[in-house]
Amino acid sequence: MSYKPTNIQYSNIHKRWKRHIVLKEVDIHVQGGHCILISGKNGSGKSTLLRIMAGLVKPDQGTIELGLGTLPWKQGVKITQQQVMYLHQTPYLFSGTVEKNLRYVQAAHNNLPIEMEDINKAMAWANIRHLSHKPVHQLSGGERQRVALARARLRSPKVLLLDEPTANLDKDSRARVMELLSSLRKQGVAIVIASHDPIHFSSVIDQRLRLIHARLEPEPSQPDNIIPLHERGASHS
Amino acid sequence: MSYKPTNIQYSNIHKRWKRHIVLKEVDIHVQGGHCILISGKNGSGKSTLLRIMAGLVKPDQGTIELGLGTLPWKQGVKITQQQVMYLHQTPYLFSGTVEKNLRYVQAAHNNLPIEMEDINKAMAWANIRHLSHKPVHQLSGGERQRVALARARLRSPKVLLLDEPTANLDKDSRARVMELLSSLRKQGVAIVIASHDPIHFSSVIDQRLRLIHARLEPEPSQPDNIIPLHERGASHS
Amino acid sequence: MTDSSLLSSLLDALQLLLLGDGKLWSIILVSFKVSSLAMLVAALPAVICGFLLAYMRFPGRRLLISLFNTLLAVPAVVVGLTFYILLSRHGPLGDWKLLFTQTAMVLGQIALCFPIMVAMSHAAFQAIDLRAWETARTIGAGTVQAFMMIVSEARYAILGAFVAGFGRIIAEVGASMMLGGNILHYTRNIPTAIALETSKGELSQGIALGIVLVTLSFLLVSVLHYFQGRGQIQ
Amino acid sequence: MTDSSLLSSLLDALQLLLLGDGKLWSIILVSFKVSSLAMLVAALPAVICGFLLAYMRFPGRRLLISLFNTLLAVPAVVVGLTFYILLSRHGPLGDWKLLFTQTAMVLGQIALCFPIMVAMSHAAFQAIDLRAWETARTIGAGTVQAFMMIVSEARYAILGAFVAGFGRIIAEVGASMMLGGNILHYTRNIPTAIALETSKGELSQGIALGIVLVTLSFLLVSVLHYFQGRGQIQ
Amino acid sequence: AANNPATILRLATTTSTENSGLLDYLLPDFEKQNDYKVHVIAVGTGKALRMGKDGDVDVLLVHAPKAEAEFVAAGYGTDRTAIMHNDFVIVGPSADPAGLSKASSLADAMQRISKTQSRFVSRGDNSGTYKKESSLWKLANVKPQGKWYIEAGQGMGKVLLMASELDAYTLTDRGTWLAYRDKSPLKILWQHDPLLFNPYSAIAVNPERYKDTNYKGAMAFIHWLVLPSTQHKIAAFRLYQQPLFIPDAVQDNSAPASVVTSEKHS
Ligand SMILES: Nc1ncnc2c1ncn2[C@@H]1O[C@H](COP(=O)(O)OP(=O)(O)OP(=O)(O)O)[C@@H](O)[C@H]1O
Ligand SMILES: Nc1ncnc2c1ncn2[C@@H]1O[C@H](COP(=O)(O)OP(=O)(O)OP(=O)(O)O)[C@@H](O)[C@H]1O
Ligand SMILES: [Mg+2]
Ligand SMILES: [Mg+2]
Repeated sequence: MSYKPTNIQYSNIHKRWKRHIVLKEVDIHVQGGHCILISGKNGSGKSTLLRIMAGLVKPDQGTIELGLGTLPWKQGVKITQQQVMYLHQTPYLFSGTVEKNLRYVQAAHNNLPIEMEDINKAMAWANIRHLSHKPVHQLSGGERQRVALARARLRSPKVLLLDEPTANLDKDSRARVMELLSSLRKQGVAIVIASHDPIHFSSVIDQRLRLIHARLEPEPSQPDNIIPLHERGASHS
Repeated sequence: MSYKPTNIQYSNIHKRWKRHIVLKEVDIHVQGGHCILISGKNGSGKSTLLRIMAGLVKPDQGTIELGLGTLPWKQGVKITQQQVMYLHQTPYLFSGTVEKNLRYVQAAHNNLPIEMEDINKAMAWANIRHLSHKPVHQLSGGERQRVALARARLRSPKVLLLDEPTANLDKDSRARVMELLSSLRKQGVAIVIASHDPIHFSSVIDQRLRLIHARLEPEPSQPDNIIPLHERGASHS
Repeated sequence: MTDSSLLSSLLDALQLLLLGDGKLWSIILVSFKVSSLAMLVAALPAVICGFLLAYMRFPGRRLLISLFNTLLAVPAVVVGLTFYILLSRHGPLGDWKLLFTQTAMVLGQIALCFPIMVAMSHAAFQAIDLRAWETARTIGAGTVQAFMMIVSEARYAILGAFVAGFGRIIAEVGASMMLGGNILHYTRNIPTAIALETSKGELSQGIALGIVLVTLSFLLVSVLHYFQGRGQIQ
Repeated sequence: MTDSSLLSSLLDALQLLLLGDGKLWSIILVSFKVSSLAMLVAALPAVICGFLLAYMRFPGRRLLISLFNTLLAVPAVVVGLTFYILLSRHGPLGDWKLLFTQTAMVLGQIALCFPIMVAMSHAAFQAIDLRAWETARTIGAGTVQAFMMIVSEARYAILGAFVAGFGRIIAEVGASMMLGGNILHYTRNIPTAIALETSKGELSQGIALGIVLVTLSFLLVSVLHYFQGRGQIQ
Repeated sequence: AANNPATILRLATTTSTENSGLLDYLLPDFEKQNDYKVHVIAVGTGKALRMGKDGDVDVLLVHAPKAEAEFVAAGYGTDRTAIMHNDFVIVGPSADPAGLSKASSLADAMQRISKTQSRFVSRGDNSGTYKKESSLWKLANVKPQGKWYIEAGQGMGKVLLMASELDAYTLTDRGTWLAYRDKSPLKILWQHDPLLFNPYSAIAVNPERYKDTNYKGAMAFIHWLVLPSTQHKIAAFRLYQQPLFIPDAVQDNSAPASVVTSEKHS
């Protein structure tokens, strides 16, 4: 659906909560087909950054550059937020059944409700088909997470911001998330992930960044050798 | 504080939600100084089992054996739940500051409020001292988790049930959780952990169980060799 | 009522109910027609106001919230008086000739149920997680759709607000009396009829009408509750 | 009121307020004394009822909830009538000799504010996450402590319930009139005084008293809101 | 009982005596002289009689001769004593569409209203005024019904307000009319008719039915009401510079024998 590849430059983002400076001069370049992983300690500002990019939090300062040149934040975010989807660290599900939650989703490309067929496909993919008529407050932690992921898949936005998407997921589900991410990446979606488990995402990451002292810096080189081992270790179950 | 070592046998637990059988003939033996890890797929019943043990959910069937012989569930759980603490998969914090949340905790050994000094110690331990006057709704995901852990440490119950305690935590905090677990284990606390990341807990686990098809079974042998490697890989950051 | 014991009052009341008569039904009809109209007009704006008070930040927001809460405590008769002065022949809106019509009653009742519904729906929205709104927006809902989704999340408490608003006006006598004039077959509703019977010393008739009102309200509330859901924490 | 224009009514009202007099203050005192007493008695039991309706499972629970919601719609005058028949000399409680006393007014007002507070605090508790209760128990809180913690979580909506309950009784005229008898210096409160002035045609005095009531209520509500918190979703 | 706190005497009366200010004017003397505290409960006549019947009050001051007689005959009250009277008047729009000014009698006046279908606001309750109105319709042989006949079911004051708003006729007691006169475009169209007399009586609640009723106080009150000094005071009471009540229990002729008023029969 996207004719021009997505290309957004967020520049010079500053954010502080009262006296506590969380983000300082943060630049981040989001491209279609490109997957960024942001790591950082608890409270380093990962969620804040993603929420700012999604237009849910207003930064104290910052600009957005699209094809059209640099825009002031307010104006830029109005354009981008239509195509940006943020997945909460603890997902929120609307009261009612799983299916009802998915029926709420509007297709990103035309903002129209999504067909039942696609909903069923997404449920099958997230392995929640058997839960479709279950009220969400009865779901387990991982099941909730999977509903949220199905929602993201259905919406298929141009920019996908994922906040700890694999917490609470079992190995199978994690593998499914990896599949989703690589297929979305191939389709030209720009992806940004915040996670404490960077290791889970090794196969899809194009760029690793780290929030440290309120600044976003490139991750020091990653010892690649351990990944296959861990993956092997994890796959036994 | 505990003169006799904790020793509780939960037997023959059955639980179903409507037609869906979640737990069948589950036995679990909880001992002071012993740490059990329960793994299993999403929706396999880990949280349900811990919540049953904590007295938050009523099983359809089940008995509790203490020093006194076998008790019917209702009676047994009344005795045990005083000393059992369950940490929710997504922790609930009471509105107000971090400190207020910790001041709510009653010491397990005498059910009296805890001294400010201990609260400060616990905050220092969980590295949330700087957040003590922050309203909890402003905390990051990992910060919330750490408050919940500080609460568990303060309460220091005889049985501690942890549901995904390391999700959302950064490496430092995970290490601190391991410290806590091993020190509690040494003090004779019985610990049960439900987690999708068994690997994080390798150093403290005495017994590995797995929920599969509603039954609790011993975990097939764990390939030990990968653990030190992963730990090494993780420690670089 | 031949003697004043409670039992005989109640028996009389029941008898009146069972026999019924055209007058009674006209009174019931006026009551429910006027109050339903007022609810129809006031409900949506009230919910929207409650929503804005919960989700928007603007100077004077807290003051407005206090104000709406205060307006709960305005006696119906004062609302009646105020509209009376407005609508009276010499009043600023005297030309509309609305006094002693059902329209005037509807106006008064709107003024009565609006604040309680704003205050209660504000409290309802206030209890909803901010992530609900964020999630709604993030999955592509427009402002209106997202609003509807939040309303649906808060539906239990919002229906409670409607019940309270309806309860306030279906039972109020001060404004209806002042603005409607308690004219038989036209502006006499159940509460003003009760007031009349009481002033006549016909306590049993008053109680009978009260029972009619409560019974019909109960049916209405039960229907609402059917939509409201289980009312138990989850 | 020498002529009926709105402006002159309001000026008259203001003048009366500023001059004030002993009678006015006695009326205000009766109002707030009686309603505060009723609130003091009813508030805690109502919150406990709301809590039990939200947290306990027992047969008839949903029916009870509907019932309390219905009782919101019982006209004050019907409550007045019912208590009148009970307390009247002929009635079952006639020996207590409570009719036309402040105690009778308090009883009537308790009956009026109790259901709305139950219904609203039930809705308040219903919106609180079940994990709140579980967490409270798990960190060692006893039943009472845990209850207090949940109340504190729901305090915004519960204070809203108190405001609504208070609003209902401070402004009601039907029950106070029936049960108190509108005796000057003893059972005449603001609403019955307004009714009296209105029946005398002293509309400006009625409005003046209305303004007094609303002003005092506003002060009270503002104080409550200070404790209630920001009233914005988080 | 001079040192004890004053005993409470419960007086149920019609709104007209309370609203006109007569009781505020009279009662302090009684309370001073007799060491009673009077609790005035002002309601409609129907309700006042009901309270007497139930024994919830000690003494009544009401104006509904027929109902009073029944009340006493049924044994609910004793010592019914005529105290005073005032009178009713018919008010209506100054244009007088029904032509009451041309009426030959009260019955004719009532017939004119119904014939011309001129709006008439009725109390429509059990008040003394309503009972009087009903008897007038009966007198005129008219069954009032139709769009022009508005049954308000409210107190006198509200009915006057309604009649003013709607340019309608209505029957009112003079006291309430005086209070509303200034804000009403209506004027008196029929008055000083003996048929429109409105007698007030005091009745003690029967102590044989209710032992603990304050019969002593009730009798003290009734006796005090008929004292020449009290009757003089009643005659001297003015509302808007007009006398309102004519004492009925005075035997001497030092009190004004009839109402002196500037308003002439129209
Ligand atoms: N609304 C707010 N008001 C005040 N402070 C806030 C607010 N939201 C977040 N913070 C603070 O900002 C800091 C960054 O929070 P953020 O949620 O972005 O961290 P994070 O990197 O996502 O952490 P985690 O790994 O624990 O999820 C934290 O210290 C947090 O307490
Ligand atoms: N209250 C409930 N009513 C009905 N079904 C429920 C309820 N609570 C849980 N379940 C179902 O029971 C199953 C087990 O849930 P549980 O939360 O115990 O899983 P879990 O092993 O903790 O999963 P996860 O790893 O995702 O946290 C799930 O399929 C869930 O949907
Ligand atoms: Mg975060
Ligand atoms: Mg779980």
